[in-house]
Amino acid sequence: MRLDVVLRVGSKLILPFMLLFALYVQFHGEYGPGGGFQAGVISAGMMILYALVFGVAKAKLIVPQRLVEFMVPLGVLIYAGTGVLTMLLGQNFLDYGVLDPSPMHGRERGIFWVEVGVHVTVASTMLAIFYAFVERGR
Amino acid sequence: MSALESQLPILQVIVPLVGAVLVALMRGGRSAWAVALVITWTMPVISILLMRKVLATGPISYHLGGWAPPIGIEYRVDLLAAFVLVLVSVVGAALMPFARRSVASEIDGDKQVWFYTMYLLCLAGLLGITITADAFNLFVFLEISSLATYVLIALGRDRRALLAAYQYLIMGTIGATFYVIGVGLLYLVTGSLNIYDIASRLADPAMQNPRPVMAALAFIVVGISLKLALFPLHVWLPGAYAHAPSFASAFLAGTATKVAIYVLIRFAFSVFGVAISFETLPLTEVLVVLSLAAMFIASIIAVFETNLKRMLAYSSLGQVGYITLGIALANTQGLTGGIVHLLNHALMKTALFMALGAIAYRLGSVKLDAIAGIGRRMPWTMAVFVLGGMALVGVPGTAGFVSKWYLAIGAVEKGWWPLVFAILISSLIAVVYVGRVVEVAWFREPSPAVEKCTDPPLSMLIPMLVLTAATIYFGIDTEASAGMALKAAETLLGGLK
Amino acid sequence: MIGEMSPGLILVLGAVLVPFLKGQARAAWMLALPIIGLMQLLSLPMGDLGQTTLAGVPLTTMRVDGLSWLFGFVFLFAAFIGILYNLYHDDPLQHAAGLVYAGSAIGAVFAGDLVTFFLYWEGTAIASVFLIWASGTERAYRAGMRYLIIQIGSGVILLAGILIHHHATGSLAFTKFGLDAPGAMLILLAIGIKCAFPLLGSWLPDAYPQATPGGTVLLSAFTTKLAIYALARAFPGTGILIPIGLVMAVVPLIYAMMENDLRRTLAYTLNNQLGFMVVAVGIGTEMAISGAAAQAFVHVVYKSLLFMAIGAVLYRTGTAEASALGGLRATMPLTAALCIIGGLSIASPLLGGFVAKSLILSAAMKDGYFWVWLILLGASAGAFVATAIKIPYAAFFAADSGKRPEEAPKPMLAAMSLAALASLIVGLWPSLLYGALPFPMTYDAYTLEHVVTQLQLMAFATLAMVVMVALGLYPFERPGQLLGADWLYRGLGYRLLRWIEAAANAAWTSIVGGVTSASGATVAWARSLHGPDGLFGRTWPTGTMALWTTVMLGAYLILAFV
Amino acid sequence: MEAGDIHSKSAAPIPTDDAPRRPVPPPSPALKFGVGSAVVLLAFADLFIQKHGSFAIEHTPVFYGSLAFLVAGALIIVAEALRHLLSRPEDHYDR
Repeated sequence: MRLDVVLRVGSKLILPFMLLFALYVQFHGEYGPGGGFQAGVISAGMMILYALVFGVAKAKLIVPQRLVEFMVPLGVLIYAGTGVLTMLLGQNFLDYGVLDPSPMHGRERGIFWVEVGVHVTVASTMLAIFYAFVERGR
Repeated sequence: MSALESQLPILQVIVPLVGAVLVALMRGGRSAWAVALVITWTMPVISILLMRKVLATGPISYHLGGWAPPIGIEYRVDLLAAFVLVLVSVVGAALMPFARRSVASEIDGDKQVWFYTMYLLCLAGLLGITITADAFNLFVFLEISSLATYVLIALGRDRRALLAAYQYLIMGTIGATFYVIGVGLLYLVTGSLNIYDIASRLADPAMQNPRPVMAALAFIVVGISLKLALFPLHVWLPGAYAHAPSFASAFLAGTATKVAIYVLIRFAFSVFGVAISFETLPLTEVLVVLSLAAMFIASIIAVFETNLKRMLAYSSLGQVGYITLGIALANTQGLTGGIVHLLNHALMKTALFMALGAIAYRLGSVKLDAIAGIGRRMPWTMAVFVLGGMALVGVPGTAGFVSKWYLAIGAVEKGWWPLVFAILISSLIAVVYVGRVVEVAWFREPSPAVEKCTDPPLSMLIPMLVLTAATIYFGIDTEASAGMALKAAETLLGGLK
Repeated sequence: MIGEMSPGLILVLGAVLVPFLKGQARAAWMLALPIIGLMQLLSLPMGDLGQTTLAGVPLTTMRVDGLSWLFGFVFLFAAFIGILYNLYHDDPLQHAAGLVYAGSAIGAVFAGDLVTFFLYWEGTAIASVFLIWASGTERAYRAGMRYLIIQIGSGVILLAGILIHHHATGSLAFTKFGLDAPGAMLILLAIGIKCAFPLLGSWLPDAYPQATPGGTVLLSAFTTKLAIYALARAFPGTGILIPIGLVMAVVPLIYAMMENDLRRTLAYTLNNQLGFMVVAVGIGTEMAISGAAAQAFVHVVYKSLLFMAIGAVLYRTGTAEASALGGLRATMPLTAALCIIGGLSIASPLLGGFVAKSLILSAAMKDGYFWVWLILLGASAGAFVATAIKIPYAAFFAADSGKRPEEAPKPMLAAMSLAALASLIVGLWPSLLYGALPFPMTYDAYTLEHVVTQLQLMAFATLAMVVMVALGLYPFERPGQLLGADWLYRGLGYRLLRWIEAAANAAWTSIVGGVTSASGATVAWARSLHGPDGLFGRTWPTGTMALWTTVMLGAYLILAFV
Repeated sequence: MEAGDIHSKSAAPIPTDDAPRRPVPPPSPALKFGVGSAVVLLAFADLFIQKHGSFAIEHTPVFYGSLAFLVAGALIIVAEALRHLLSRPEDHYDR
């Protein structure tokens, strides 16, 4: 694997922009095509590309198996926690209107957190699947 | 408090869902078990509170996210739903003390956390199916519970469990797909996903074109029949139950098929209504034939089965036949029999599977030949088995008798005498397969392996005894079970004729 | 005393404690239960008690009237001596089963509605089978399974009859039905099975001899007499019962004389005595019903006594076969004496049977049933030979077997003495019994005419026996199994009815085979379809399952659109 | 057990007939005397008793005794005869 300089350099250039694009899709979700799911896939794609080019061992230094396993439930917890928060504030489950004095901003805020939860779970799940397949041969 | 009270419907689903997440964050089997125990034990509290509220003030409606139906997702608890919620949550909670040792002995240490996570997810799914009034949301919960179930089955050490889980996955997916196709057709015709909204639109005399509706009904009935393992769509079930870990078998036998039956009742009576379900499509005739086939064929298979878990699984198929028979009769008494048998069968079958789990825990095998003489070494466990078996047979004084009594009355009301005899004769087949086990367990000389067995620890024994006691209790005091089922049946039949 | 609780329920609930007690405490507790039950019975007023409702249907769980009181009383007595007798061995399961069995029978007698009756009826079936299984032998297990299937089958038929009756009339009251009532035929059939009607009763000689010695004592007391009670309650005066009863009174006698196993001999004579009661119920006059009740009362007492005596012999020698017994009087004199009293009780003045059976004969005579009277008279002479002479003769006299067993254990002797005493008391003061009958009467059993004719009957029957023994014609006891109901087919025309027998055998084979996994043709067929490798039993490939799903969907769509 | 094999068994010679018998001792003289005198006494008494029965046959002298003798004798003979037809080995049904 000494002749893959192009690959290494190219991917090193692309990786930050992938993450940036993921964040763009994430925050753009309320207005246009996009949202937590797509963003999660893209950010997971970034990690997978890194692992393919630089090896799983290095990838696991950045995102260890343990962290992946932690993030899967964490995302769900963020999602559900938002719902529970609205309940604690006296409204029905996932009724975001209460999260801000202005109901519209409240909804925006609620959807944002829900999307964050989706992002975390989707990204970590994809990564977990990838790790699982890669580990199989060992 | 009242604010919390109004949130009960969503708590019923969200607590196990969040609980599953919390369990997944745990590091060891023991702490995972402890969290799961706390979570599952709040379930009956919530469901019983819901039940009381329904009894006091009528059906409860909860709007998710504050969006009113038919646009938003509605959770709706009526008497039948509350009945099934109590059933699922009580069985789920009663099993937990049993779980710790049983799971620890059958599942590798690092997988136990995932096992409990999946268990709570499955529980959340089943409760969600029961409580939601949104046909698509129901599909989502169906998938949540099904996916969790596949994992629960496959997590055991038994290699055959993988094949069984895989088969179940294929069949379950076909079933869910059929269901969602049916829901899609309904949406096409009515433009709504809320099942009560669909029902009222279907009841509109202006509904001129019933063809897609009939197709929708056919897809949904077949899809759900797969899930509830109605003959001849049952073949995935025995393998899945037999090779799953004991705890999973006990839980699934008590709840999974029951919730599927609930969905069938819900769609047949609440959504399509008696007129479409039973007159335009002759659901009665079809279900009677299939139920009878299940009652006899599955029961006779149970007679020849030598793996006791498989035997109980086949017996479950036969018992499902009784329930669908009650649905097919579509009169108050018959439907009451079907609904009350949901509860009764869940109690007795869970206890029976737990007894087998205890035997597997001590002996490591549930083969008929292996348990010779075990009645003398594990008297309490086998007493549970015998009493549960008697309830399966429908011996008077046990809950099984009450169900069969109502079914028989329902058949008589229709004037279908041969059905009464069919019910009675198939009960006799149950005598044979239960008697076989009793004979081997009590009247044979124990083998050296059996000699070393003793009754399991109290944490495993007490849940069994509690459920068995409930089986006997509901055989004597029928007010809480049959009385409730009767009211539910009257509502179902009276509401949307 | 304890509200309006059925005395039967006291025994059933009391049985729960039995496995937890040991030794003396257990013995005391078990003996106390029937006594508590008796006190409860004495404290209860006559009438309908324990009213409750099940799913809106009123039930009467406790009905005390003349008929149920008498049966309840004698059942409590039988339970007491049965328990006392059973103390010889230490088997909590069997003790508990015996208590539940007796309690269920007592509860059934006091049931005022069909549902309660049915519950207890099934209770007797299920509890009693443990008394058979308690022997622990393979034969006992198989006989018990057959017994259980037939008994549960009877319950199933009863339930079907009850459902039909309830549906047609809306009533669940357990009163006189008559044959025209809806469902009555099924109810009669169910009772007939338990009552060992001809062709329906082969379970009785099949199962009773397989039980433990004490188990047989309990079995002989309750199931069949409960059936007689039910007949007297539901079908008094039903003419068809008279010929049925006559066949029962005659045919089993021949079997009893042929039979080698003494407990089975007793089972046959039990069947014969049931015939008398069935005839009496069929006649149905006040006197006849009273006669049936009195006969049942006395019969419980002396048949228990005989079963206890033979049970003691079995317990001490390990066999109850006439061909292996004889000459035991040398070392078991008390048992021999008590056995003779039991045998004589069937007819002799001063003992129970004398005062009871004459009621039935008088009832038949009073209504002018000449042939019925004559046949019953002949049958009672035959019963005397088969019971009072054959049983003690074969066990304690006859050809000396050389066996010198110990005298029976003390609890057994005590139980037997109690039964003998009861027979004597009834024989000496018949007014005690007559006063308690459903239709109390003053009947003078001790007329010179009655005493002399009855003694004549006994003496001449004995004479016939002596002559036969002297001539070498008495059937020498030999081991062997007698063919049961299928005998009739042979007797009526072997060749003509050969196929009926084959069919009956095939059916029997399939039932027995299903239970004991013998490989009958039917079972093989079922196994080929349902066994682990059969069409239904094996695991189908996933594709086949999916195909079936499609087939089902297609079927639904066709049904919906066609 | 196959359905038909009962026939083949009944056609075969009945094995129980070959079972050894133990000789039954003849009735003792005391028994003979006791039963004999009781019979004579009761038959004699019969002639002096007022009978109340409603059937004419009852009034025949020594009716009860003769009936009992005939029935008991016939019973024993019939039983012995039928035993040859019906007896099977102990485990007949359990095969």
